[in-house]
Amino acid sequence: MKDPRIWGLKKSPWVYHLAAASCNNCDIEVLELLTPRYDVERFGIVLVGSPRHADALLVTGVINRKSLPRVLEVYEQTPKPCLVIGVGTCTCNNHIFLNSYNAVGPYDKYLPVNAYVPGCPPKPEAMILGVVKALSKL
Amino acid sequence: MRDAEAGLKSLIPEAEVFEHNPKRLHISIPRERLTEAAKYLHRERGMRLATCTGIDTRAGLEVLYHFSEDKTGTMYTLRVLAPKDDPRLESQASWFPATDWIEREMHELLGIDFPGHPNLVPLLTSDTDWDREKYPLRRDYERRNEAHER
Amino acid sequence: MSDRHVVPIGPYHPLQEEPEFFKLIVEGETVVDLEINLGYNHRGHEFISPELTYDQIPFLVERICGICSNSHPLACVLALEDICGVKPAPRGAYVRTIIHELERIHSHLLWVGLAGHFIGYNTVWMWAWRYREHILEVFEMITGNRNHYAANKVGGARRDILPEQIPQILAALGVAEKKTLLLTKAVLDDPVIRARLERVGVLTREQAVAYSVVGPTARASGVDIDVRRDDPHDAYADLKWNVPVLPEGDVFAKAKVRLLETLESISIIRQCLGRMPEGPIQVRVEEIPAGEGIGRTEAPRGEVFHYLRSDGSNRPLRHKIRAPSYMNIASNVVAVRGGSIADAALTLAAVDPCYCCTERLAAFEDGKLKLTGRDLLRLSWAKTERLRERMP
Amino acid sequence: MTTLAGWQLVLAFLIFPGVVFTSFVGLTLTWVDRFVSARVQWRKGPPFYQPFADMLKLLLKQTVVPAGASKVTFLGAPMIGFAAMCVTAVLLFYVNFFPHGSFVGDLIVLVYLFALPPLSTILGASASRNPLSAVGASREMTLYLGYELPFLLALVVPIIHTHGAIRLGDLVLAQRTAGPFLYSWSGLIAAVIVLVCIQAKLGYPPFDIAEAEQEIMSGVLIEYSGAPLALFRLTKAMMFFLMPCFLVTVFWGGLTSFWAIPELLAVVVLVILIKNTNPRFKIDHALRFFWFILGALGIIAVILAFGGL
Repeated sequence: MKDPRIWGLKKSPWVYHLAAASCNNCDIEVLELLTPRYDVERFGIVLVGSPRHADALLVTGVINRKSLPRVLEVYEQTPKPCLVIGVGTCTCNNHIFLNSYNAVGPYDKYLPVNAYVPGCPPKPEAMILGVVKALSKL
Repeated sequence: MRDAEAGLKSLIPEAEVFEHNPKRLHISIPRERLTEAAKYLHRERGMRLATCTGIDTRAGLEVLYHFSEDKTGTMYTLRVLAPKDDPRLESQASWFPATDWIEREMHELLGIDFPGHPNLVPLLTSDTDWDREKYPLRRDYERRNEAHER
Repeated sequence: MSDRHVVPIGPYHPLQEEPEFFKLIVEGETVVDLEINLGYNHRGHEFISPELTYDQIPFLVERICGICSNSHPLACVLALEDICGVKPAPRGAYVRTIIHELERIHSHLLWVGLAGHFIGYNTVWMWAWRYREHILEVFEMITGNRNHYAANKVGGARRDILPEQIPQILAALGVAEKKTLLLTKAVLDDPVIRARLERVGVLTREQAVAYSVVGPTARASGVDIDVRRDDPHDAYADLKWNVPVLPEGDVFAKAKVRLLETLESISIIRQCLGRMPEGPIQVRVEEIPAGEGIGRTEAPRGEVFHYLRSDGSNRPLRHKIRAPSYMNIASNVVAVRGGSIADAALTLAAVDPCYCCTERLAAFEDGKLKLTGRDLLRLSWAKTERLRERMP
Repeated sequence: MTTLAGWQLVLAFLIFPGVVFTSFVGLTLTWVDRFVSARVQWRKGPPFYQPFADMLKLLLKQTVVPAGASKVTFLGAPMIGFAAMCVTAVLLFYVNFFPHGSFVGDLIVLVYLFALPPLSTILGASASRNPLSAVGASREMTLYLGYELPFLLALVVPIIHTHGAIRLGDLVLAQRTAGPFLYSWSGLIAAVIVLVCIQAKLGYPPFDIAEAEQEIMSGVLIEYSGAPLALFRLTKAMMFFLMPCFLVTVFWGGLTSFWAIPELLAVVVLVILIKNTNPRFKIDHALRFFWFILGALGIIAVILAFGGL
């Protein structure tokens, strides 16, 4: 067993869903992970209600000016070590909103992002793969 | 000659009507007669306001009030022009709640002033870091192309 | 274990949720006023679209809303066709109509699930979303993606519906119809749900007209408007279906209108599949002349409005987009006033804004945070529980 | 009269009935709970080692203490609950295996020990200087006041059955001779009341009013992370094991009888079923439910007990 800390994190990643200026398609797909068809609880993944309990931040959307301070605040509140997993192409490279005056850039400008799940919206299977890959990289 | 169109012409003789196609009518009216025309279309003819469009043109800030007559499915668009140096239009929000948000949006994105609006505060832009003097939907707003920066 | 000190910022704790989208001002149990704080999803579509060519714009406007991601491109394409005065290819028009109605089914099923979640019936949520998967599978088969279908093009549709795909569509429709009927019976006949939704968040007809609300929100308040019937586009002119309109204006009427509409959509798709004309699915459009165009369609939440002004080049001069929730959410101020806090979450969800918007909700009493979004949800469930107690 | 020597006591406290054994069984029961709940919703449910993985991860994660929160109480609160549970475990098992060794009034001591975990939650929540957890703390207090009354009333019944024996040992002995109290009418009603109170003490639906929605420990313990949060969850897991043991000891003939294990599992399954089939109560509604409905039941049980039924 390598570092037990990492084993713990790998086996029970608690996820907090953070949506900043997203079109809600990825958010709906994130919710679909809980429904019987995909059921992420078999990997120990639980959706928690507060960043304090979270190990992984599932972020969606291209951050806009109004939600940027709040996004940074939530990241600061999450106890480290914590993963940041970007769901959807918006989190990878601002996607089609690159030149918008209100989109202030993908997450990796502000937060260390561990995994990107491209796709608009990514299929639920791709999201599960994203979380698993992020965990295996630890 | 539809009766709504006739009624409007009798109310505001100097209105010019341009019929794009049977279901799309554009009526240009002077800025001062806006409230009268809007009240006539909404209250007498019972039309629903779809939305308002603000456009920054060479001739000035043009605002289109799109009214929809649902029974016949025709769109009546009131066209009003506010000169660039005096971007002011009478606010309809006091008597017509549907225009409340759209006037606030035009105020913050295009810089059109709406005297008489109950609370003309920013609707969409950020409360912390946003330059209130710069209006993104105006033609002179400098467009940064991030694609090249990187 | 290293201890780190964190300075909490602001009167309310930002940790639990982002600043409120809906701020309920309450006195004791009743909601006195509502402050709506927009801007968290504003990405400036109208600013970006003049930089794109006419072919790229449908892909941009598709990303406005994740759940009705076919209505915006369709309205935009209709506006372009309005400028050129071009009629789409007959078969293309039918394909567009089918996809448009399929999206209404999956969007309404999604809302029924969320409404169930809001009053404490989580099995309804899991159930509705499980049967929604069939529709998403059909979408994946026809257009290649679960949402954001990129199905519309100026002059017709981008992909054709092949004859061998039709059996699976009909099968999925069969499942959807059976389950929607079950849901309709479950929702309309369940005494607790009725007691819970009736006379809650009432929007009178005058208020609906004053706020110019659209879609099911308006039809549930007795305003008989439906863009597919009033200003028919594509294949709607030669289809027959009835538009459910209810006078009560409460959340129950909105639920009923949406469920009945889903059944209508299923019959529309069956009519379309039955009379699909042969021929190409798109008409070649050489260039867009200078002029103005208005495109309107009936999205699951109401009328989507697109206005385009072109100057003859291949980029628009101005592109105005107005989503249906823009008008409906504004009417929440009147709908939620006077109601109890326990019903607040439900009333605000009744206009069916996207999921993210109903998540950010909190109640304040004289400036102090009283209940978070979660508490309001729990109050709503507890009320259901109480009503079930009193049921015979 | 066997009394445990010094090192035996430490061993008993740390290993057998104490920390290691109880937390192990408690966590396994939590897994049973999550697995059954998942199955009820056609889901596969987590693997068996899930609660242990959660514990390990939380123990090793960083603890964030909000500024301005009184550090000592914030970090001390979870330890109170945890310590109380360890002592309860030792006391409960000791009484069952050596009934003669129990002292007068240990039933009362147990009731107080069971009261400590909710108090530590309230202490922790109010110490974390967050309006949300303060709201949660006040609700937990109301809930505590609610279920304490019927809980005590129900415990009076076995005392009456054994003509005023406060010692747990006597209760166990009496049940060995005269058969469990559960089989008498008053005993049955009292057992049901205690079962519902267990549901409330554990904070499981329909009484998880102090916690937010589906998440465990989110409303009241919103500020906690890392080791303190792990301690809270471990305390709850141990309670999930010890409360049924207490019920079986007092009403169902003690833990040493041949039927103890199946009885325990029956109680646990009952708690899980109640959890999965009920939406939540509103706080004042729950209070009314406890005081009037359960209170009345308690009085009836006491009257029946006096009547010798």
